[in-house]
Amino acid sequence: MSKDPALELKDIHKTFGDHEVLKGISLEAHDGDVISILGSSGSGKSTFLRCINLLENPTQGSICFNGEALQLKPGATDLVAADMKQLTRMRQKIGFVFQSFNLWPHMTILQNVMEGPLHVLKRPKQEVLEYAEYLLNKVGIADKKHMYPNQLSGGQQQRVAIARTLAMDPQILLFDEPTSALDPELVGEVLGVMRGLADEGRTMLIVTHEMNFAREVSSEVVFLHQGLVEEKGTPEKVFGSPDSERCKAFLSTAF
Amino acid sequence: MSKDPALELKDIHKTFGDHEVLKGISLEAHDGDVISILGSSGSGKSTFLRCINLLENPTQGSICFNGEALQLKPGATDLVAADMKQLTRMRQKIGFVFQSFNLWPHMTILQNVMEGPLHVLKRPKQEVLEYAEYLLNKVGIADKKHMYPNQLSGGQQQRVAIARTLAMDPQILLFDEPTSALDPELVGEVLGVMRGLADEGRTMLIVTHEMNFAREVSSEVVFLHQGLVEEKGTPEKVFGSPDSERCKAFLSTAF
Amino acid sequence: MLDLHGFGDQLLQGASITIQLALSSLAVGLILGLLGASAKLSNIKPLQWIANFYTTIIRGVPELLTVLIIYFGATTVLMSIASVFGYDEYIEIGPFAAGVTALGLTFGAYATEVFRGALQAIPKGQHEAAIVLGMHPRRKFFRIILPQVWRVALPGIGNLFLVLLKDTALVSVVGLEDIMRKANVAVSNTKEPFLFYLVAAFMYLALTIVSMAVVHYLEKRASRGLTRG
Amino acid sequence: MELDFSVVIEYFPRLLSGTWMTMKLVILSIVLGAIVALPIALARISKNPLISGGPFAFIFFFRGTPLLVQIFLVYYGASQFEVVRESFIWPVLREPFWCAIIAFTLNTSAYTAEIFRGAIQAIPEGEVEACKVMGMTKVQMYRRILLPRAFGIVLPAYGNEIILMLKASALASTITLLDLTGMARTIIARTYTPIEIFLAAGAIYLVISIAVIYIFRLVEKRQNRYLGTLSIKVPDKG
Amino acid sequence: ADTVRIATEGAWAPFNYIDDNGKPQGFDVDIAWALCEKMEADCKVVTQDWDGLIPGLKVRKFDAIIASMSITEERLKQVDFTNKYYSGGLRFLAPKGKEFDLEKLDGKVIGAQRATLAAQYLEDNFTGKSTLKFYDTQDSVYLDLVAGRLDIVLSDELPTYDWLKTSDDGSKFEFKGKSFKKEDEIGIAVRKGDDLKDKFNKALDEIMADGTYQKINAKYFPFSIY
Ligand SMILES: Nc1ncnc2c1ncn2[C@@H]1O[C@H](COP(=O)(O)OP(=O)(O)OP(=O)(O)O)[C@@H](O)[C@H]1O
Ligand SMILES: Nc1ncnc2c1ncn2[C@@H]1O[C@H](COP(=O)(O)OP(=O)(O)OP(=O)(O)O)[C@@H](O)[C@H]1O
Ligand SMILES: [Mg+2]
Ligand SMILES: [Mg+2]
Repeated sequence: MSKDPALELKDIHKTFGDHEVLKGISLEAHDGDVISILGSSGSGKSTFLRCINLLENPTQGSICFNGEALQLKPGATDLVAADMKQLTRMRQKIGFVFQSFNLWPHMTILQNVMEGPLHVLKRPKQEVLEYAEYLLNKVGIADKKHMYPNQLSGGQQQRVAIARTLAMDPQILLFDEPTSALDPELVGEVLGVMRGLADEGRTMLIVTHEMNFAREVSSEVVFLHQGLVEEKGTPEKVFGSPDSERCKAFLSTAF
Repeated sequence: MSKDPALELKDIHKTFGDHEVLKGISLEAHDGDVISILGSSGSGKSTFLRCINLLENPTQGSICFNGEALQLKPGATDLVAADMKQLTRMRQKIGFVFQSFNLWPHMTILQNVMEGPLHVLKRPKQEVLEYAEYLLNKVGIADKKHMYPNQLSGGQQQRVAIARTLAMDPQILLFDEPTSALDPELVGEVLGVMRGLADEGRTMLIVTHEMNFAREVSSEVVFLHQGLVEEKGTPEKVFGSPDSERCKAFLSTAF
Repeated sequence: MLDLHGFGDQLLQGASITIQLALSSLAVGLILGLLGASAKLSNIKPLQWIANFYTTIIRGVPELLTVLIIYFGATTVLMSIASVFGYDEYIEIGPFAAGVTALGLTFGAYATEVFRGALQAIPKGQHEAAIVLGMHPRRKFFRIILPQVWRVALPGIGNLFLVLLKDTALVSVVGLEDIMRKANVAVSNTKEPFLFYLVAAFMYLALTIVSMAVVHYLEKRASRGLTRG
Repeated sequence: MELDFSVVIEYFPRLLSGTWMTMKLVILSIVLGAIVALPIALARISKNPLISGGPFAFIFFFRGTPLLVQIFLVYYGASQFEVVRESFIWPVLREPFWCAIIAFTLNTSAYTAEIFRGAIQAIPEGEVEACKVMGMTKVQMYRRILLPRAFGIVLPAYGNEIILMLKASALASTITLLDLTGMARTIIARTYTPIEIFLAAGAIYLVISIAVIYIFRLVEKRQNRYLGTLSIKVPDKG
Repeated sequence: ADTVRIATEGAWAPFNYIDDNGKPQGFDVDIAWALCEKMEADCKVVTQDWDGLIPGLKVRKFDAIIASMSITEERLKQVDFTNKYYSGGLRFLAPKGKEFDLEKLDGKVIGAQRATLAAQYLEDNFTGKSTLKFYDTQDSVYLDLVAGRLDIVLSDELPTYDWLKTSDDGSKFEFKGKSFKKEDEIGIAVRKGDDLKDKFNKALDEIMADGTYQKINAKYFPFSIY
C-alpha cells in the first residue's frame, strides 16, 4: 500500500442558494485517525460531513479516497458525480452514522444489519448472518435481533445503526452527532460503543458536541467556524490552548 | 373564613389497567402556599396533579376544596364526579397550566384569555376586556393580543396560557411542568412570570424539573417516588439534607 | 340462499361479476396510481403535466360519465388508432373491459394522490441510509421505500377500494351483468323493486364488510413492529 | 368516425338547463345533508352504545352501499307499497326531484357526519382539557370551542365531499331527472353523438369542480393562516 | 363464416326480454334465430341498453339490431334498415275509467322510454305543454305508471297490448284513443353499406313465404302484426 491518506478533502465549498455554508475546507485522514469536528450550530459541520460521500453535492473542491479522486462534473448548481459506479463503490467503503439513526422500520434489527452486505455487497447469506450476529453482540443488543427498530430505545437504535454501518466493513466511519438525538441517560451506551471502535484503530470522522468524549478519543480535533477551519490540532492543543478567540469562547460555553 | 386548607387531598390512588400509578398520596395546601412536586419521570406527578380537578379520575381517595368535599361516586373502573355542577364550579376556582400550553389555535390571544371569564363566568364584556389586557400586560405580551397562538414562540404561548388561567381568578394554580416543552432560552421568561405570581402570594402547586426555581420559590417541596410521597418538607430540608436515599440520588443527578 | 322468486342464483352470479370487476380495476388502478405518483414526484415537467392533467380530469368528471365515455368512446378511439395501422376489424370493448378501464382510471387518479402522500411521508433519512450503503436506486425503491409506502398508503387505498366496490354498480348502466343489473332484471320480472334493491344493498354491504376485514388484516400485517410493542 | 362538435353548440342551452338542475340538486342536498349530519356526528361520538349505535348503523349502511341502489330504493322501492302511495308523504315521494334530494341528503349526511366526527376527534386532547379545567359545561365546550375549531379542520374534507356529491348527482339521470347527465343522455337519444355530448357534459362538470376546489382553497388559506395544518383522513364516497 | 352478433334490448316484452335464466327471449329473438337459420349464419344474440344500441352498432360492437326498432329518418342518417319485419303504432295508455281528452293533455305528466319513437313524438308535440318523463327502460315506465307518478303513457301498441293482457298490474289500465303513427315500421338495423342488409331481407322473404314468421307471430299475438 502507498502512503496515500485514506481520505483527502481539498478546498470543499458548498453554497445553498445565496448562502455559502462551506468556504473551502480541507482535511486529511490517515488510517487509524480519529478526527473530531466541533463547531457551533450552523457552522457547517453536518454539511461538510455529508459532502464527503456526496449526500450533499459540494460546489467546489475535490475528494480523494485512498489516493483515488472521486470523479466530479459540474451540475446545475454544484458538482455531481461523474461516475455513479465509482461513487457507489466509494460509498460502500465509507460508513455513515446519522444523528437520527434512520433504521428501516419495516425490517427487524437483524434484517437492517444484513441488508447491506447481503444485497449490496452480495456476500453469502450464512457468512453475513454470522457477521451480523457478531456485530450485534459487540454493540450489546444481540438479544433484540428479531425485534423491530420502533421497539427499541434511542440508544439501542443508534447501536443498531452503528452495527449496520460496520456490517459493510467500511474503511472509514463518519458520525454526524450520533448521540444528540438521545436522552442523556442513553448517550453513554453509544459513546461506549464508539470508544471501542476508536480503540480498535478504526478511521473515524466524528461530528459531536460531546467535548469530553472528543478530548479522550480523538487523534485530531477540527474546529469549524462559519464554514472555515478556525482551529485544528491535537486535542491537547485545541482544548488546552487554542489559538483562536472564537474557539476559546466556544469551548468555554461548552464545558 | 374558617381555617380549612384551600385544598386537601387524602389518600389518592390511581390505577391504569393493572398498573397502580398512585398508591395513596395526601397533601394539604393553605392559602399562599407554593408547593413544588418533584420526582423522576413516571413517578406519577402529572397523574396526581390531574387527579385534583378530575382530568383523571382517581380510583380511591378524597378531594376537599375550602373544606367542601368533591362528591365522587364509583364509575366503571374509578371514581367519577357525582355532581357535575359542583365539579364545574370547583374547576372554575382551580387554574391549571399545561406543559403543552393547549391554547385554542383558532382564537386570538385576547379571545383565548377572555373566553373563560366572558362565557363561563359570564362577566360583563368591558370588564373582562380590561382585565385581560391587564393580565397580558403583566405577563409581558400585551402587544401580541391580536395574534394567533401559532404565531407566537413557545415561551410566549405559555405566558398566554398563564394569563388565560389567571383570567378566571382561580384560588389555586396548578402547573404541570410549565417549562419543559420550551427551548432553554425561553424557559426564563415563563419562570419569571411564575416567580412574580409566587411573590404575589398566590397558592400554587407546581410540578417541575427546575430545581433552582423550586428551591427559591417553594414554601414546601414534595418528592414523589413510584406513586408515593417519599420526602416532604421545606426546600432547605429537602434540598439540603433529605432523609430518603432515593431523593438524595435524584437530586444529585438533577443538579 | 333465499330463492327470491328464482333470482337468487342470478344475483349471486352478479356478485361474482362485481367482485371480478372490482379486483381487476384494483389491479389496474394500483399500477396507474404508482405510475401517477412517481410521475408527479419526478423532476420531469412533462410527466408532471400529464399526471396532473389525468388526475384533474378524472377527479372532476362523474364516474358515471367516465363509464359512458369509455364505453361509447374507447372503441371508436381504439379503432381509429388501429385503422391508422391498417387494421380495420372491430375491436371489442365489452362492458367488462370498459368497466375495468373506467374504474381503473378513476381508482388510479385517487390512488396517485394517496401514493404521492405516502412517498412524501417517508423521511429523507430512510433514503439516505440506503444511499450511504451504496444501494442501487431501484433496489432502494423496492426494498426500502415501497414496503414503507405500502404501509402508509394502505388505509387510503383500502378506503378507495370500498369506493370502487360501490362504483362497480355504475357499470350496470352499460349492461354489465353485475349485482345491480341482475337486480334490475329481477325487478322488471317480479315488479318488486323494494325487495330486490334492498337485497342488492345488503349484498354490497356484505362485500364491504369482507373488504374491510381484509384491509384491516393487511394493515395489521403491514404495521408489524411499527408500533411500540 | 369523425367528431362533430356542432351538435354541442346546437344543444348547449339544453345542457345549461341540465347544469342548473345539477346545481339545484347538489346545493340543496349538501345544505340539508350538513344539517342532518351534525346531530348524527355528535351522537356517533357518544360513548354510550345506545346513543351511538343508531348513527353507526345509519352511517355504515349509507357508506357501504352504492348510491345508485339508494336512489332506486327511494324512488322505485318506496312507491311499490300502496301504504306509501296513499300516505301524506306521497306528494313528495312521487316527485323524482325530491326522491333524488332524499337519497342524496341521506347519503351525503352519512359521509359528512364522519367528516365532522373525524374533525372533532382530531382536536388535540389538550385543547379539550383546557376547556374542562376552565369549568366549561359540555354544551359550552362544544358551542364555544370544539365546533368552531372543527370547522377549520373540516374544510378540506368537506370541499372534497361537495365535489364527490356533484359527481354523484349524475345518478339522478337514472330516475328521469334531466340533470346535466340526464340531459346529455336525452340529447344523445336524438342525435346519436355520445362522444361529443358526453365530452361537453364532462367539461361542464370539470369547470364546476375546479371552481369548488378553487373556492375551498381560498377559504382554507384564510383559515390556516393562523391554524397551521391539522387535517383529517377523508372518508371517500362512491 | 364470421359470427353475426345481433343485439337486442331485453326490456321490451314480449318482443324481447330476459327470462329468469338470464337468456334473451321474445318475438324479436325468435325472428333473429329464424333468420339466422335461413342465412345459415353462426349467430350470437347479445343484450344491450337501448341508448347504447345504435352507438354500439356503429362501433361494431355487434352487427345488427333486432330490438323492435322503428325505421325513422333520424336513424336512417346513422344506420341502414332492412325491410320491415312488423309494424306497430303508438297508443296512449292510462288507468281504467279515467277520462282523457287526448286533445287536451296540458299539464299532465306523460311518460315514455327514452330514445324511442314515442319519446320523440312527445318531445315534438308536447314539449312545454305537458310534463314529459323519459326512462331508461319500458319496465320503469310501467313501474311509475303503476306507482301513479305518471298520468298517461305513450308507447308502442303491441308490447303494451301484451302487458295489459298478461301482467297483474296491467289489468288496471287500458288504451285510450286510437293507435296512430300506424306507418311505424320496425326493421333490422345494420351498419351503413353492410351487405348483411340484403342477406336479412332475403331471409325475411323466406320465413314469410314458408310460414315460419306466421308461427312466431301466433305465439305472441292472435292477429297479424306484419
Ligand atoms: N438543505 C439545505 N438548504 C439550505 N440551507 C441549508 C441546508 N442544509 C443546511 N443548510 C444551512 O447550512 C448551514 C450549516 O448547516 P449544518 O447543518 O451543516 O450545520 P451544523 O454545523 O451541522 O449545525 P448543527 O450543530 O445544528 O447540526 C445552516 O445555516 C443551515 O441553515
Ligand atoms: N392514560 C394513561 N394510561 C396508562 N398509563 C398511564 C396514563 N397516563 C400515565 N400513565 C402511566 O402512569 C405513570 C405515571 O405517569 P405520569 O405522567 O404521572 O408521570 P410523571 O411523573 O408526570 O412523569 P414525567 O416527568 O415524565 O411527566 C407512567 O408510568 C405512565 O406510563
Ligand atoms: Mg448538524
Ligand atoms: Mg408529567
